[in-house]
Amino acid sequence: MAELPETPLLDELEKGPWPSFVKEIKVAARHKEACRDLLGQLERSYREKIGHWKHGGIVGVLGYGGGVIGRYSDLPEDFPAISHFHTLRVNQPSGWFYTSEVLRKLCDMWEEHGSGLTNMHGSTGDIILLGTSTPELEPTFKGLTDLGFDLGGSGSDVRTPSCCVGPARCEWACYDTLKLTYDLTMSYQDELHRPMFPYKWKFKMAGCPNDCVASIARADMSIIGTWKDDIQQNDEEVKKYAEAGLDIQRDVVENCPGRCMSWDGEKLTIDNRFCRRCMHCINVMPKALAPGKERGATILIGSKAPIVEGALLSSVFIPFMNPDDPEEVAELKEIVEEIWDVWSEEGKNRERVGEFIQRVGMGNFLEAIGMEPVPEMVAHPRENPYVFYALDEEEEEDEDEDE
Amino acid sequence: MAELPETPLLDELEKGPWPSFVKEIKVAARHKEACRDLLGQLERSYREKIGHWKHGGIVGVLGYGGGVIGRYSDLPEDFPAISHFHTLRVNQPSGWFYTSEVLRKLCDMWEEHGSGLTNMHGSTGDIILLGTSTPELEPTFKGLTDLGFDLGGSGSDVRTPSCCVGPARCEWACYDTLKLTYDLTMSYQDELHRPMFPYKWKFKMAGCPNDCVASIARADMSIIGTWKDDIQQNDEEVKKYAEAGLDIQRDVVENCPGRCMSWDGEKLTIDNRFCRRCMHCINVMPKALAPGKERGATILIGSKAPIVEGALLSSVFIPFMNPDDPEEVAELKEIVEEIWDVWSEEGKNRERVGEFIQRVGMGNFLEAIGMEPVPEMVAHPRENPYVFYALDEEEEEDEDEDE
Amino acid sequence: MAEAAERVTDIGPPNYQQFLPPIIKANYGKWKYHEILKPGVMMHVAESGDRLYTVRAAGARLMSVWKIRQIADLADKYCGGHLRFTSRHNIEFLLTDESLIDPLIDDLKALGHPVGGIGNSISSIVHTQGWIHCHSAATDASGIVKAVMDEVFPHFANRDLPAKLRIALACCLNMCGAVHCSDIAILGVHRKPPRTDHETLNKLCEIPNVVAACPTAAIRPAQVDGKESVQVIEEQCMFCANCYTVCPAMPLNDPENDGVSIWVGGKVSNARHEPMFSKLLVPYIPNNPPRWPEVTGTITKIIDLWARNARNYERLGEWIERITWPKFFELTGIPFQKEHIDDFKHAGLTFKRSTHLVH
Amino acid sequence: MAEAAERVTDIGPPNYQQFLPPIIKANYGKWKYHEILKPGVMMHVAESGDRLYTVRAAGARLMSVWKIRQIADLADKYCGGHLRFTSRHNIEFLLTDESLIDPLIDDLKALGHPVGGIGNSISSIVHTQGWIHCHSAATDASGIVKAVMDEVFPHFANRDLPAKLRIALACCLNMCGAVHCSDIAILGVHRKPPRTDHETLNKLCEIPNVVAACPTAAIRPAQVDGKESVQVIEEQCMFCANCYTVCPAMPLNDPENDGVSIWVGGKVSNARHEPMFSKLLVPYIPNNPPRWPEVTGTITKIIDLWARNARNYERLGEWIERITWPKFFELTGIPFQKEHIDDFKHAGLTFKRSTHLVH
Ligand code: SRM
Ligand code: SRM
Ligand code: SRM
Ligand code: SRM
Ligand code: SF4
Ligand code: SF4
Ligand code: SF4
Ligand code: SF4
Ligand code: SF4
Ligand code: SF4
Ligand code: SF4
Ligand code: SF4
Repeated sequence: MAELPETPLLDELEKGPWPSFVKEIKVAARHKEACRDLLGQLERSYREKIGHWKHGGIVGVLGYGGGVIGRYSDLPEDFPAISHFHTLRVNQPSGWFYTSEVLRKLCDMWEEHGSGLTNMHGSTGDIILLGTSTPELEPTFKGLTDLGFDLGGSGSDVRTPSCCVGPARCEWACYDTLKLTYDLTMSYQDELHRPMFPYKWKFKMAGCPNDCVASIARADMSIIGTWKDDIQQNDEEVKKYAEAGLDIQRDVVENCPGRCMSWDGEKLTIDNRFCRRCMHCINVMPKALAPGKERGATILIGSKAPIVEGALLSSVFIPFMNPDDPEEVAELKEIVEEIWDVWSEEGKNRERVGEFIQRVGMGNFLEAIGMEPVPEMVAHPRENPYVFYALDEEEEEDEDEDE
Repeated sequence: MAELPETPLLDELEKGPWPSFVKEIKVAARHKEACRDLLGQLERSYREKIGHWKHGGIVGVLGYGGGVIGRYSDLPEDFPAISHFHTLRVNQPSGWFYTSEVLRKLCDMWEEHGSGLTNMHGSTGDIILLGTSTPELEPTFKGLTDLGFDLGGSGSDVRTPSCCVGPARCEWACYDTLKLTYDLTMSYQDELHRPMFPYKWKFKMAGCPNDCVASIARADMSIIGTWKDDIQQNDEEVKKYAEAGLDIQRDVVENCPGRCMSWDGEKLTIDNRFCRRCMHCINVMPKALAPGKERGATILIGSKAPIVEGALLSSVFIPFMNPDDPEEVAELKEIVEEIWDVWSEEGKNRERVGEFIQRVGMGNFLEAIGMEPVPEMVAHPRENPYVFYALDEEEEEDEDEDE
Repeated sequence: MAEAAERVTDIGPPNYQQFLPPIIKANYGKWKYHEILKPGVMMHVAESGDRLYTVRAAGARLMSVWKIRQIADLADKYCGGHLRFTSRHNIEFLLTDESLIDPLIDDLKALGHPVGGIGNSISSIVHTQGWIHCHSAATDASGIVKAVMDEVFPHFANRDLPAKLRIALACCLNMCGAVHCSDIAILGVHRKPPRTDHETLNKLCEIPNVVAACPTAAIRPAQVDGKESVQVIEEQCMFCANCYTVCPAMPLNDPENDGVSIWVGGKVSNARHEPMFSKLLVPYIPNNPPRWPEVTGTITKIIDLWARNARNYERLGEWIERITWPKFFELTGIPFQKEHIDDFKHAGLTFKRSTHLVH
Repeated sequence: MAEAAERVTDIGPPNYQQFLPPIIKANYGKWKYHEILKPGVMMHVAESGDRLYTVRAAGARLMSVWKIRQIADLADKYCGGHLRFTSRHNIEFLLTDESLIDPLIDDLKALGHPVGGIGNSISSIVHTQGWIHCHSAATDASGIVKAVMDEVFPHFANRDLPAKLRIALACCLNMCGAVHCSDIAILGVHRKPPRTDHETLNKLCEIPNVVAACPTAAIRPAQVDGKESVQVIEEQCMFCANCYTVCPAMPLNDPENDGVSIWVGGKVSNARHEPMFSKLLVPYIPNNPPRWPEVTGTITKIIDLWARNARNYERLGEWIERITWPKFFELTGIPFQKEHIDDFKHAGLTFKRSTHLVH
């Protein structure tokens, strides 16, 4: 195989304790022409301080509208092996669990059909197969399905759902995040593979309010575990923490956002009526405290990155439901599908659901999907007096008068 | 004099412990035809659940553009004595201090020229002389100036400044609110009497962050006393409060927004570096704690009621200055006049300065009036990445390149 | 024009200094601390050791000159003719002789001006003109104020609350009472779009100004019956009445649909919590003069709940923030409706963007 | 079409259950508590008494299949072939035999994948494609990430911080790294308006879509040299690149003016404080590959300040909120500029609307 290109700038990034992506590309470059050209083009970007990829381009696999990101070098003469260099987004298994066996098979398949470079994982959660040519797309897809894998989302469709490790390894999981993720993914295969919405739709499942999958910041629907009853408390263990040097007053009590704890040096008292399920005290004393027994999740809606109307965080949509109960999940799906209908009907092109709700108003949105407003949806009621008093109310009054 | 009209509904409001405005009108109605008609029309409003005044009407005194609110009954046939019923806004003395002597003279004057009804005071702070006819406006004005009084503002002008009682009776006053109020009022007589702005401009002066004149909620410029150095602390008196039963930990320390206090049962420690000058601890223990000695004020800008763009609170404009220093006041006036120039030039009709700043951007506003941005102006820096990078910066770079 | 030359103008208000009592002149800026001696009475102690006693009496705000003269008489009798009014329209007598406090209180009571409002109590209600003087009013001002103050009077006359409680009233969305930052605000509201008088509109008003006045762009220029006028897209109107303010031909007043809304949880002081806007609690209560019992009932219910449950120094809004709004709605039993959810400019920022919920 | 019928589609991902290690299957949903044993190593104890040891190794994210095979080998050697990746792209080995922890750590180190990132430490940087694969990038991703992680590595390898610290990077305003809620965010920015290619625009793009894409309405349809195209009002452009996303004929990339901005104080978890957006700290640092020293320098400075001054469990944003932003600017010595003051939609709400200042 040919020599690697000279990369004095990139070589600097082989130094230091953190794993080096340059080393990874170099290893691959020993086997793959494309990776050699990638290295060359990247060095050029480092020298010129500018990227060298052309804008998009629609490529894909038969019958799918998403899952492949088309990419072309803007220096195809200099770097012909990456004149196309498309990535495939492959739907990861819930919780990113693998066996060495399945990983090796994936590797073999990708060495055969693509660059041999991956992202484990992309920031939505997919396995990213980084770079192949247009003719290799279908064979890669075939290779994937042979291994039991399928593509993830891209474009205006359901994006690959992802979740925290949840009950698989975490004592705080308030519902089965892996199961719900798998269930939603399987239920919405069509919506995942065939863009049909005004814009993308992301689901992210976190088992408790620590939100280890950052769902509240980057999911159109964020499903975050929580509980209804009292925190489970083991006073003996609390004492042990105190004896071991934890300053319970300063580090726990004074950090409680509900201001509902007190500590007299002997006994920790939680006024659970005002506990906000923030997790802090539990995080600090995992042996002494645990979420209650009546567990479930809060469903939130609408977060996204800033383009176009500014970033949004998800906000409370259903204060409490139990995702481990199949009936409640069925109801949730009905609501989701109702939202998709309304949003697809009335949403503007490239308008995420969070932006859509703000444009039409939460009250109107709820009416359109047939749900009732509850105070949990707001941080506080409106501060401005610009109320669109509901007309039907007045009609009722008028009717009363007519009678 | 004629009988009082029948007012069965209003009569209900003569009952109960709180002073009754109906009684006041009835007393006046024994002397004044207009008050009798006012009583009659008000009873009618109570019966019909609707006001009976026509929309505005421009009346005033010679050479003044404000200070009189024109008002006409929409039932002039039924209530001829209030077919005109204009009010005069009379500029109160700073701090609403009076002698019985001056009040009696005002009363005599107003009994002669008007309804004999007043508001002590209007919600901007003026003495409101409630109701007279058009021909009586000039004589009333003459009566007022003979007593050393003058009209207050109305329309798009400087409105009557007002202030808390400040150093006259309050140990917490961090500057002389009465003096500054008088000074500004006298300096801006022309702006007060002759509307020349896009909209109204209100000044309100509070001696400390307790803001007893609600300046932060309803003044285009809010001048609120504060201090720079450490809280003055008397440990003996702190102990006495504790001994007298005050729960210093719960009621003081845990309410400190700077989280900068601690109490070990004996000694209160304040980490003044992080004190936010909120006043709470001082309010609770006035004998033990007091604002520091290096006193002055924070200047805030832009509050207003909700019409049209939503209500605003004033926000920090000058973090600290000393209004007791004539030179600093002179500088402040220069800045105020600069603001008026820019706002008068660029402001839209009926756009308060707070709305104006939001429309053009705080950064641009500061540039226009020649002030530097400081971090105290914001609760936090921007959260969105939509930065209008300054072009001159880039030009500088370009220049560098040219050299 | 000779007359105009003689005319005295722009003299400004009288200098306040001439009205200050001697004890204040002597101790101006030199006060050391204060103590509340009993309801409505406080003592300020100066560095000099001087003691100033303030007796605060309920203000009527709407007062006749005949009443003012009686008050002036009391000032002469008890404190050398010196008095002041407060920023909430109460009357303060400034005494140096402690023994005169009780006689003054008795005289004030006899005059119908009971004392109170100092410390952790309810002070009088900042308010506006209502049907007494304004064309814009969706409700009366003085009448509701009187009805509410009669009802909550014990909390004025005593210091039995966790913190101060400030009530304000404005009779329309112009909010002259600056009710937007009050513990409890009563706000007059319209609920029907303007009735445009196409006959006179073009004569009375500048059409472009009228169009520009509408925050929701509900007003469009239109020809009606051959006259230049405007048209209101009714679904887009949220009844702010700004069009009426700039144009008399667009009144919104409507006896059946006007009424009041109730707002809670605002504050102005910087003590502990930063200043806060009031938030919508009850979207609409019909006008029910002369005593608006539904309004007074709602307000006393809120105050009772707060007084029973809040911690020391916790203003109404601070208490609600601690226990959370859902809990507060649950405690009050007031139904949460579509109207409570903001849908104006910053709506999204008022949504609950966390899982900090009480269940 | 026969071929299409054979084709397997819509099978979804493999069911995760087949990949779970036996100890997890046995104790699924029955974990009792966990303990951090040392940097990068934690133990989860199940109700059954079973103990699961997790060793977390630094993820490269961009990995070749040759590396993945080596990692698979380690999984075979130490934990029955079971492993997982984390939501921040680290690699977790799931052991049942405590004695194998140290040998695994040694092997990982030798492979160039040191362990750490558990507890109050810095974990790896969530990031995006940069010059490796995206057309939109204003900076590289992997390169800065590598440079920063090398620099802050001791805080990955140890648990020496007051709380967790999360860094994220996105190479353009699309923010694929969801950097908007990170303790520290590195964001690629453009600073020049799009250069419109009037020749091709009308062929490549729908003009109404392009016009609609601009949040500040800076784009207008225009005829240029006889071609249908668009015109950008440059003063109104704030370089968001949304026009470029919808239209390839409007690139913004510019080697001299692209660079990165630094944002601080965001968080995602609900622990203590509600989730927060990150806020602008440094508006612009020029791209300085290969190691972006100004970026790493600024970040280590912030981390040092925070580590020295924050209280236990106080995330960066919580600490800044307590000491206030002016104090934070003072401590960092970073100049406060016009750019820091919000002037987008909700700007007014970010102004300091109280006198809660430290002087
Ligand atoms: C690959 C990935 C970055 C990475 O390196 O990990 C990525 C890459 C791109 N994103 Fe993204 N986004 C990726 C996760 C995200 C996330 C994070 C997440 O999903 O949790 C976000 C923020 C959350 C959100 O959805 O708001 C994100 C917000 C965007 C946006 C802005 C969307 C918005 O509504 O504000 C765009 C612009 C667009 O959609 O046109 C975008 C567009 C793009 C495009 C397709 C560029 C474009 O304009 O067409 C990028 C293709 C790069 C390439 O050449 O491969 N990407 N993008 C991530 C997907 C990997 C995966 O499937 O696992
Ligand atoms: C008399 C008074 C109410 C009272 O009973 O105390 C009052 C009465 C009126 N106000 Fe006011 N405002 C009064 C204090 C206020 C305040 C409070 C303050 O100044 O502290 C505010 C809120 C603060 C503010 O300025 O934002 C206030 C905000 C308004 C507004 C809304 C302005 C805005 O920018 O949002 C209007 C509408 C307008 O200006 O067109 C308005 C308009 C009016 C008009 C002139 C009605 C109109 O639309 O033309 C009212 C005349 C009533 C009458 O017939 O007498 N009034 N007005 C107050 C003045 C008395 C005085 O001089 O002492
Ligand atoms: C007389 C007056 C100033 C004036 O120039 O007229 C005044 C006078 C005092 N105020 Fe005030 N405040 C006065 C209106 C206000 C206002 C404005 C308002 O109500 O519209 C506020 C802001 C209210 C708000 O936040 O919504 C106000 C917030 C305070 C506070 C902060 C209370 C809090 O915890 O939020 C204090 C401190 C305290 O009470 O401990 C205070 C304290 C005081 C002290 C103790 C100051 C002193 O040392 O003399 C005075 C007697 C207190 C009392 O009434 O309990 N004053 N005070 C005003 C009396 C109005 C009335 O008749 O009731
Ligand atoms: C493995 C992982 C979940 C997964 O499915 O992959 C995970 C696992 C755990 N998290 Fe997490 N968190 C993981 C990403 C997150 C994220 C998401 C992110 O970083 O993008 C967050 C939100 C971060 C934020 O707020 O910006 C997150 C916020 C937390 C918190 C809250 C920390 C706080 O005080 O704000 C805790 C509680 C704690 O650490 O005491 C927690 C606690 C935990 C515990 C102790 C839960 C348990 O009992 O097993 C786990 C080990 C903690 C550790 O790493 O210190 N985890 N954790 C993720 C590891 C990522 C990594 O490689 O570093
Ligand atoms: S989100 Fe909660 S349940 Fe999920 S891994 Fe994190 S701490 Fe555990
Ligand atoms: S979970 Fe949070 S809110 Fe609830 S008691 Fe613990 S610290 Fe307080
Ligand atoms: S604002 Fe401050 S100085 Fe003025 S009266 Fe109130 S407490 Fe005293
Ligand atoms: S004034 Fe306020 S912030 Fe300062 S120490 Fe006292 S309570 Fe804390
Ligand atoms: S609030 Fe409205 S109705 Fe009341 S006085 Fe002010 S402008 Fe008139
Ligand atoms: S009342 Fe307000 S919203 Fe309705 S038309 Fe008039 S200005 Fe527009
Ligand atoms: S952040 Fe921007 S440049 Fe980076 S991968 Fe996403 S779209 Fe591309
Ligand atoms: S970069 Fe953004 S602001 Fe500038 S023209 Fe394009 S879309 Fe408009």
